[in-house]
Amino acid sequence: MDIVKDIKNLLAGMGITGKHLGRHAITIQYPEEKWTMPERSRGIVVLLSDKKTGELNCTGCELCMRACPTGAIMVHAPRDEKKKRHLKAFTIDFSLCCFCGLCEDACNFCALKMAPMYEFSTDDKESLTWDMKTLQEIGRDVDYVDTRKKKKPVKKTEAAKPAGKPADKSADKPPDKSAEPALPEAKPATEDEPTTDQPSGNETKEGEQ
Amino acid sequence: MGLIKKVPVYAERIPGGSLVLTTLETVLHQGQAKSLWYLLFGTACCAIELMCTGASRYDFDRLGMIFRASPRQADLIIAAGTITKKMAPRLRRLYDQMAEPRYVIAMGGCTIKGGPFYYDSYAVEKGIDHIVPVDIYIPGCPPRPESLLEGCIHLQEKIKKQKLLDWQEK
Amino acid sequence: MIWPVAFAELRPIFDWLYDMVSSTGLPEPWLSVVIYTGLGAMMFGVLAVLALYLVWWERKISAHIQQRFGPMRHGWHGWYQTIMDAIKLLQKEHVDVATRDKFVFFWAPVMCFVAAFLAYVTIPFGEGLIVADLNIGVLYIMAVTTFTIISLLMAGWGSNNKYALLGGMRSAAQVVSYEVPMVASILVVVVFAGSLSMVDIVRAQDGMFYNWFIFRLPFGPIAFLTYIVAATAEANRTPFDIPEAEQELVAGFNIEYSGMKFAMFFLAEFVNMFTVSAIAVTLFLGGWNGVFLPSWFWFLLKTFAVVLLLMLFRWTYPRLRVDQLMEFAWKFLVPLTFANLILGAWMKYAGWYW
Amino acid sequence: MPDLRTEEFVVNMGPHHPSTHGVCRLILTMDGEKVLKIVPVVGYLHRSLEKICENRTYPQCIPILDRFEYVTAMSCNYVFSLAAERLAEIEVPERAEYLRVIMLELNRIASHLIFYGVTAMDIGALTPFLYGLREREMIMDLFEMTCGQRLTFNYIRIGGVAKDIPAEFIPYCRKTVSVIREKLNDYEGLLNENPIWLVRNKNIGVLPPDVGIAYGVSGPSLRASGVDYDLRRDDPYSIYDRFDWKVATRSNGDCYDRYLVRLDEIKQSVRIIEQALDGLPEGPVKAKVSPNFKPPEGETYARVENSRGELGVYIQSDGTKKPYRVKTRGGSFNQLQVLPVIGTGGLIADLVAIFASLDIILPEVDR
Amino acid sequence: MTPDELKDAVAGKLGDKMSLLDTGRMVPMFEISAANLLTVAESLRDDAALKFDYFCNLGAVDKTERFEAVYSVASIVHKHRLDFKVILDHDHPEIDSVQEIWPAANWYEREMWELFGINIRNHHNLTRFLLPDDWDQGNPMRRDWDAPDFEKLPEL
Repeated sequence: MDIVKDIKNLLAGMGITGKHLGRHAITIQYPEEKWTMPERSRGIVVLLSDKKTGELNCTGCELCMRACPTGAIMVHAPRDEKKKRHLKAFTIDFSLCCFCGLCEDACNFCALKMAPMYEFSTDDKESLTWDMKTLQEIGRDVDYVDTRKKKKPVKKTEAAKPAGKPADKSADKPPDKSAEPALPEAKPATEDEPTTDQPSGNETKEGEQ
Repeated sequence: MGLIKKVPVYAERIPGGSLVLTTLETVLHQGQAKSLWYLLFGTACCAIELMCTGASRYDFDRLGMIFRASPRQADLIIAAGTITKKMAPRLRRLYDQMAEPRYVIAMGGCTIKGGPFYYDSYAVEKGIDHIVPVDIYIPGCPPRPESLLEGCIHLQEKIKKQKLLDWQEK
Repeated sequence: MIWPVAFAELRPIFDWLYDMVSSTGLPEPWLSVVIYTGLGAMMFGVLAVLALYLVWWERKISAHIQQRFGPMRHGWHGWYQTIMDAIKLLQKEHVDVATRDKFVFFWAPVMCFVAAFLAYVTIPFGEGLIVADLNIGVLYIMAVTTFTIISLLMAGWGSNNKYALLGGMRSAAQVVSYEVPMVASILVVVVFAGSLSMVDIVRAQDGMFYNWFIFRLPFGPIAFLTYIVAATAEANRTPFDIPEAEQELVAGFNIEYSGMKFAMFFLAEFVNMFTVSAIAVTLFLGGWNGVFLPSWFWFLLKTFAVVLLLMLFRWTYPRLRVDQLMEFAWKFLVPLTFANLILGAWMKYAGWYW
Repeated sequence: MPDLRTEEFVVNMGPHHPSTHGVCRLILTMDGEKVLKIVPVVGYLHRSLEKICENRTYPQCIPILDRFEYVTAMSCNYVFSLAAERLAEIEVPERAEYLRVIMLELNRIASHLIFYGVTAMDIGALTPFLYGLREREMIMDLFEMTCGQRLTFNYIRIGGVAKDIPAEFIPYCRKTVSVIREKLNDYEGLLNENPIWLVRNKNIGVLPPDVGIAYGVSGPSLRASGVDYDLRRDDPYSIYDRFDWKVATRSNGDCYDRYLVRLDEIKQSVRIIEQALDGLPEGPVKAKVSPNFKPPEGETYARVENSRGELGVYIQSDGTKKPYRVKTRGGSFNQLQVLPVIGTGGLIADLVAIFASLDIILPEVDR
Repeated sequence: MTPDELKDAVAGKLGDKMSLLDTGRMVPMFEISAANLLTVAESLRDDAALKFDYFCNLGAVDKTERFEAVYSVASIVHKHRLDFKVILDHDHPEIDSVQEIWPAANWYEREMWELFGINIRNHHNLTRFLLPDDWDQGNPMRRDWDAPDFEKLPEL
């Protein structure tokens, strides 16, 4: 009986949609609750400052500018008589940037980082070119690990790190649940709906063992 | 539209008219801002993020935004993706087909200035502001869904701040 | 002044209103005109608000099927979202296409809107809550709902757009085809009730729920199912929404309409959905019959249940192709409903029914 | 009535149309609802990626080529890296190969989920679209925690991958694949046996195997016609030979089979990912590659199987740090070519179904 | 067939018309003259042992003094692949269409015609393909092409 089978299948489809009708939504209600971006998220490029002195880490080596595939980064760092570079200007045009992260990889001096920020819509096209000062201001509270070899003893960077905020990129350490940015905790997860669950700290530890 | 453009002119003449005008202004602009129906206009990568924003996790419908396939019924073009020189006249045409009041969001680097295709490309339009007036620029390549939502909320705030008298100049 | 309506439950309010109006000292014919106009306006207002809330409801239901929230930010769970939509649509520019047919283009949405509301004259919302208990109620409804096709066809033709034309033609073909099984399945009910009047049909289902026509085995359920299928097609909803099939015809017949004219089509679609559900309730599900609660509450409850069913259809099923749609109507539904009708009539004659 | 003829008319479907998946324009000559002739007009998304790559260094080409096929950008990353590695004869570390396979297969699932949703939407069902994207979000989470972006990854680099996976990747990945495996029941329950879905897809747009081969159709679209050809097995790359999986094929070559093949592929990908997660070795994730990567002179054409078929990159190197010529080839390019052959004669609704089932996306065509 | 076997098989069968190049990696790369293209292509497709029935890719390369058209073909049955290239004159580039042999080549040839200005003989549909309809700035994929709004990435 074809028709009986057809009706059965039609009802089965309705059953699936009807079943979902009773479930809790998985929506994150954006302005009120926000998705915690993973630490590696490539939001915008910021300039990092030294944690002690507050000065920019950038030495003006122009490596990021050479690495940029879109020509978004402009570094102006003329050399003086002693062949030493002085950083005069550093601008990033976010309308050209393709958020590939090559500049971050190219930088040897911990001078720039892609920070997990995304809310920067504007109604003025020109204001998307950010100069050194803006980039530095935004980069001030961005956490990072100092991997520069020379000058800085390792102890200092350890101490400079705020407690409970492992800004560890190596990912070998078990993630601290309180400050693990990769764990999206925006939604209260319900038990019956697996999609809504995000990995919790316990599971992470289980998986590692 | 024609009538509404004249309302402020007449309202100013009657006593207490400005009060009526402000109330009217608020109501009308609230209506515009809270029901932005967007045109399904996705060309490239950003279109996938536009789809994701409409999907369950981010849900455009929360902001009162639903998609319309016909430009006549849409209030907003989200130009999602690269606009090439071949596509540019079509974008203009779609914009012209839309009914006033209409808004444009430039989503992603490609629409703002050409993005990754600014240099060395012979086919990409370097910014859609040469073609249509843009209200909000959202950088990103592609922007995250939250960026897009933030841009839309930004646009809503912008609409609410409009004045009825501005319409006459448009 | 002769009341055309037996508004039993609202009688005190109407009496008070009547006193108010008559105290102004209007002469009799004008008094009637004012009262009728007022009634019409009231009906219109109620239905417009109802349609707006159906839109909101559909958005919420679809959202929850898809595990999202739907309108959330404007009021509690977005309760005034559709009102904002209406305000926006009111101020949208009316784009008049240069190549349109002026007359047809202008009147199509108006006609669609009016046709959608006309059916409510004979729908009993509750015990005595009916505008006019016509003795040809069913016939009237069948005649009036068919106006919608003409308006869609007008919209398709008047827009002078190929997609719109295809949409208009599709809708004409579709509605004409599905009218036949729809009428045939309704006729079963008419045969059993022995009357065309909507009130009489509801009265014939008095008592407990097993008296409803849907439970007249075996033809009751079949008639109900065929009616629901045909009604979904009549209301242009998925899986039969080919006139505005978004993926094929962009927006179908309403592609060139903007602003309030589009809103008229949009609201008419939802009013139509409510109409077909209300008819289904009246004919098959016992109308206002129910226990304990007021009659209009039962009626609305049942109607919203049917509306929910239609919404579930829409958000579950894919769309049929236009020729498959016709085949389904003519090769399957029409023979089935006619066989059902003959069976029903014969059983009624023989008295062999439960 | 042989004399009764209606006038033919021309409809422009696109470049902006809900069901052309982007910006394809089809000029349709129609007789009523029937499509008599299809002329695809492409180029609305021609962004001259190849020209841009000529003036970029090899590492810089990868983010540019991310935009070539953004739905499965991982395989774009991969195919370019593969070609460059073959040019310079670089050995990739073991762990990197495993990570690449995991990422490629996750991306294949993500792409097929988009296919599932978009096809259903083109046929008229909206809910499957959202269900498909819902599970895709979990995969996007995985990508974001690993490489930082949701769509344009720049993760697979020449000589390995950019970064090692974070610690929470493996448990979340296991959960994702198990959720997808479970949700496949929902997907199948919604559409597979649905009579409306069957009449809309069965025996529609039948692609005979010889036509498919002649027109260069590849991937799931070709396998649905019964041609057992999968580059993962037949032109081996990476480490697919270490896993136990099957090439999904069907025999009818209609829209329905093309749909089923893709659902089968999701199941196979889930199997591959689970095995790869089990066997993931420790070690470095990137071979030593100089920042000024300069392959020796030479040329190669590398091709991989992505979710739409054969994704190929031809690189000609002249020994400098910039490729002399990059030519890309996407599966959709050939699938759009075959659309007029199998789409003519059907109704416009069939055309939409065929277009969707071939899984054409336009950046692959226009580049 | 492994690449080495394939090399020998092709050289044995079509050695007089094809010459092996050493630039190809992983798969053998042959060079043929423009005059031999059609006969070689036909025998590549029809030979039972080779059976290159599947057309993968066709790309042109502008070497400033000459053009190269690089064909990649594969066999579904034997699961092997082969690349060959045709050298063309830079001033009057012209090549035979292979779309009778491999229909898939149709659009690749159109693209080559449009972007490089290589004329395709016996191609039935040489019309605007990827570029805008009103394009009048020549063949943009040539190395020496330039236009007023064409900006190169600043060289550092």
